[in-house]
Amino acid sequence: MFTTVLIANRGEIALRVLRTCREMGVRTVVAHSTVDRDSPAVRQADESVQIGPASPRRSYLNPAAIIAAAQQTGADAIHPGYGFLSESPEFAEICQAHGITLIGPPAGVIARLGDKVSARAFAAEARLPLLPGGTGPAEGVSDAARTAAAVGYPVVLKASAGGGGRAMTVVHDPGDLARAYAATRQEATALFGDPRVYVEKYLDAARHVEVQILADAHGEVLHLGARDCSVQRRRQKLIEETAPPNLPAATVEHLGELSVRAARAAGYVGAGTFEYVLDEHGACHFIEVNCRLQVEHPITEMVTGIDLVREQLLAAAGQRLSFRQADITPTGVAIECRVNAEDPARGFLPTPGLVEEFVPPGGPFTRVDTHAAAGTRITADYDPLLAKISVWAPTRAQALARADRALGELVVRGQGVCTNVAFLREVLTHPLFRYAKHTTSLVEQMMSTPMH
Amino acid sequence: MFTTVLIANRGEIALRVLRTCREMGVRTVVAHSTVDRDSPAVRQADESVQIGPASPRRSYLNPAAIIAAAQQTGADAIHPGYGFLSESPEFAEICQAHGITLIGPPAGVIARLGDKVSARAFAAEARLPLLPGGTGPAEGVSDAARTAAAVGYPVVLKASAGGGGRAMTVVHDPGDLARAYAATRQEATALFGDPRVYVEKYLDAARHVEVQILADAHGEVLHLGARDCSVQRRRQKLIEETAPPNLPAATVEHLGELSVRAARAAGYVGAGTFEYVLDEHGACHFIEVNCRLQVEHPITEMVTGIDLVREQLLAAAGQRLSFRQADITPTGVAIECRVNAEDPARGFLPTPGLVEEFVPPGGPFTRVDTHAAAGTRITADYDPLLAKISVWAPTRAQALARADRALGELVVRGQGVCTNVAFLREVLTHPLFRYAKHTTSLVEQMMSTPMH
Amino acid sequence: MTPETTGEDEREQVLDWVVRHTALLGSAGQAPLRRITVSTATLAIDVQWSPPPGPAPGVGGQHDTGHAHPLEFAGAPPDTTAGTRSTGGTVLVTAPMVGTFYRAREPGAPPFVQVGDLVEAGQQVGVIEAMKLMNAVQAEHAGRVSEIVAEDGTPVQYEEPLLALVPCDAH
Amino acid sequence: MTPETTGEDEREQVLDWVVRHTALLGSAGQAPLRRITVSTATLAIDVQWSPPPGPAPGVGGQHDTGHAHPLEFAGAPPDTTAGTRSTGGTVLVTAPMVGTFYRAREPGAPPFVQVGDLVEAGQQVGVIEAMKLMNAVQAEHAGRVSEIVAEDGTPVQYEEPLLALVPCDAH
Repeated sequence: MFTTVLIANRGEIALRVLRTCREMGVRTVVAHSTVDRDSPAVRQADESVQIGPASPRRSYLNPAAIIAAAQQTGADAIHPGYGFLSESPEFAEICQAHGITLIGPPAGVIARLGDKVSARAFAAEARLPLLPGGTGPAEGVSDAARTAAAVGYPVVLKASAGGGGRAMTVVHDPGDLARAYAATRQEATALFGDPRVYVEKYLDAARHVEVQILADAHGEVLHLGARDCSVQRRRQKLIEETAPPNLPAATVEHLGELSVRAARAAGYVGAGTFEYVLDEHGACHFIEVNCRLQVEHPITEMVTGIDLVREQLLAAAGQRLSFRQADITPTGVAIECRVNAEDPARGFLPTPGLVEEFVPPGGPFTRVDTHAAAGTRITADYDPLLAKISVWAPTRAQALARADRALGELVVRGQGVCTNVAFLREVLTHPLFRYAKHTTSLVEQMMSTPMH
Repeated sequence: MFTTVLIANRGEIALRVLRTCREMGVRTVVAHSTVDRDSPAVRQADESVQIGPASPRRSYLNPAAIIAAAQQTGADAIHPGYGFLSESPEFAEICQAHGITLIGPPAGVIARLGDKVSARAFAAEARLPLLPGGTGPAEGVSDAARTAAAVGYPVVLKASAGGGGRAMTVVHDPGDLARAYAATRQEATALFGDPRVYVEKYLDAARHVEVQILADAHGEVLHLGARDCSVQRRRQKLIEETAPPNLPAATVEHLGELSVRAARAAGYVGAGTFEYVLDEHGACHFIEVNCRLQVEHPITEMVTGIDLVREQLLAAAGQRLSFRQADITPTGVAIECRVNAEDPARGFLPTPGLVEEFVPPGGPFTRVDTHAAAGTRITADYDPLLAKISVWAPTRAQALARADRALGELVVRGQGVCTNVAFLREVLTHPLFRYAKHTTSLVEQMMSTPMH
Repeated sequence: MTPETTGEDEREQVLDWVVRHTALLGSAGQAPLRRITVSTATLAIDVQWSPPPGPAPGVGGQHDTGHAHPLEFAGAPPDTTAGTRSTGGTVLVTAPMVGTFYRAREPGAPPFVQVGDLVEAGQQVGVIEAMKLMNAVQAEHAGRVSEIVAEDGTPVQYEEPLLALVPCDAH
Repeated sequence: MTPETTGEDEREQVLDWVVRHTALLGSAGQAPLRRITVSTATLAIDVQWSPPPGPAPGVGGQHDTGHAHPLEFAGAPPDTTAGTRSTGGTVLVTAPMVGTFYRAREPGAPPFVQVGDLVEAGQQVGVIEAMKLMNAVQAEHAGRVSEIVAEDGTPVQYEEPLLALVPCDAH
């Protein structure tokens, strides 16, 4: 096992990783920007290194700064959390070149699965069900138009190097394709320095279901069931749930097996997520692989009892998985609600400010992952995630009631700070959600009703 | 199911009960004293009634005030929490006379099992293993001396009406018996208005193990495994753990069966706890029944997935248990640490004061039950329990590490407020505790070593 | 299925009731209606009126529905020991216990005191019933009754104001 | 499936009800209706009227970018852009990045600057190595070196003080 792990992230996920490291007796170093110097992860770390200014490009996205910090503190491994450098094959290679273990899959696997076009090619090879679309990046607007016409509108244009729902444009009308193509290329260049864009069939009313997999460096791969992440705003998840409601266990099992087989074929190591969309007929289509810990991993932990960060560390250290597929029997229902500092009434605009009062929920089967406390300043430099409130219950009805109860307990007050708690509670009571008939368009449907 | 439940308690347990009521869609009324008027339970309740001044005798221990509050607010049931009126057969009868359901076993059962002498008689009838001792209250000091000589020293003198470790005196030397007898009678009269005292063999190095049972009103009784509560200071529990470490599963199963059989014989309804001591040879001896929810119930919830307050409400409403003994398979290890506002260095003296900063732990498999937050005033009127920090893990070693990690995260700061957190962490790392060789004398052993 | 049917019937009844009575509720509060919440299985209704214009209720962190606090009287420090609080020139006689407040010994009997009456320290000014027991409410100080605050036959909480006196020495 | 059907029927009933009664509810409150929320399985209805006009809670709020305050030195305004901070009469040259600080171009070579040296704005005063890359540290202001704060060959964090200058204009 590692002696010292450097955590190259911030917010709740830095704290999350730190917690497990501490429990495993592993020394922690937290690399942080100037604005995060008083964060709980920094305060609790065995050591901390200030690696740059608030701007992520000069701190959390700066490989040189992170490697220097790791070397200064004798860290033998780096945990990248999610976002930032967590899915950068270049960073994975740099770590390797410096003799530091990056906790995640090998650089080659990230390179292959992280790029959306090569992931599509890989998925085709691994016989994962794919959405109709181009076999590679569009070779120009007329190639894109040909593909779009072939698969049928609506289509989505996606940056090949993209992720996190950015540089993605849905096109319903052939007349809009040319403009959308140009805009997406421009955005892709600006965001990822890579103009490649590809065309894929777009599903209007889809469910987003993902499979959590776990693999060791000895070829053993297994899955921990699936999560439904259909409640999204601006293509970012708001509420996640496991097991996916109203989805036959056989479908979950089928997706699990597909994902495990593909992960084994890819030489995957560590924790990863295979994402799928399900159309209204229940047909599954692979969309992408996330080569990292997922924001919503706590709900999988709650139904399986498995600490995913612990398994990440063990796998990265070369240890064999200590359980088999047959040992994993997810129990009950877990739901995570992401509490953001944002204003749903103004298009979910982030609301930075100073948190003056913060009282998290507690009690039975309630888990809180947060870096917030009285005195926390929410800055515009980073994403507005304030807290993840996760609950477990034996049944979905009880889990929904529990999530609503927990959200009702949460107190976040401070000048300028606004949260989406009331909106989350609206989702929980929405009939489509209650009856598990919702798709990724739920939030839009809710926002477009004049009642709100 | 009930429409409205009145919660006749305070602190974390009022909040605990409120949480489940809310999740079940049951309206809540919190009865509170003047000093508790700004407590979280009062703030979160659907309604609240101020029933008296800080002094428990005029508020939480005052049946007339609680009944009046229930009638004013249309409550059809009262949850007494633990302590206060939770084990008063008189209060149970008063509730019944007023057509209000007291959430707990019937008055007759509380009367029979709550009195320690009649509980001993009942246990003998139910063939529970008993510690050697008198068959009834001592009829005078010479009767007490005869019993003591017969069972052999050390012995313990206990108030027949006692509980919570109060009015109990251990006597090691026959020469001390007369004085101890008089003192215990006096204390018993002062505390419980009942001078009866009985004599029982005392085990110096014992483990305290208790069985959680659950019974419906239709004769179905089952157990949810056992908890080890050997870490005590001044006969009050500090750390509880399930499953009991180093205890053969067969012993737990045996104690479970004994308890279920006895509870069925007694006509028990609701949640209850059968307490036992285990001597150094592993022999089990019944000591008492707690006819209420236990402070340490969260750890049983964590290993079984069963919400005990929910089951209490369902049982009190006459519903049948929805699972059988075979459905209950406790998984993993859960540990609860009681964080008190007290100073271990000064004999665990309570330290009232104002909490100015309060940051609870969070993250994986960590549960917090607390009424504390920034601004909470800890008064000398009530017990000094600030928070219960409970953790779960697949193995005991991981659970110990997790408990230590969670305690390390907790921040409680405020003028005058001192906590036992450092002491709890010392217990967690103590070799006797780590190797599960500890008995109820662990804290005394620790306090007598000069290291502290 | 029977429970289903019962549930539907009940829900319809509840809805009917709300509609029929909303107008009534609207005129019941002095402030305009702000919100009605109905939730069933088996029934909880929450009706809220707008807060009166003006400074919000003091004592930070008041809950939406948190009506249960005794009315705050400006400048009156909470006094947890006595059944009396003073506010400006008057002294409040407050409930010594939770229960139902009666102004007279029994229905039909004359009230213990009326506005304008002079009472002596220790004089009974009302009665509070809890668990069928009648508990005398006594004035702690002598004074002239200036207002009856709590209505006859209403539930009161501990320390809720019952009536106001102008102390004798203030004359 | 039967439960499905029941559910749909119920939803339709509830929707019907809302449509039929909204007008009635609308005229019940004095203030305009603001919101009706219905959620079922099995039924929760929430009707809200607008709050009475009055000063709304301040929404605008200030947008605080609050980034990157360097260590506060008495009286020094935070300067987030430069690797320079002033304290009293001296100015600190701080690390522009995390890495290893070297006072000379290579082992054995003379240091870029010594205490007492006069440096010009933009002059290299040291080097920071990160990932085998040597990054020049330059003085932002002209001045005389009054102290070498960071030792040669030691790891430094971002914005850690490296050396102190007395600015030229302070002479």
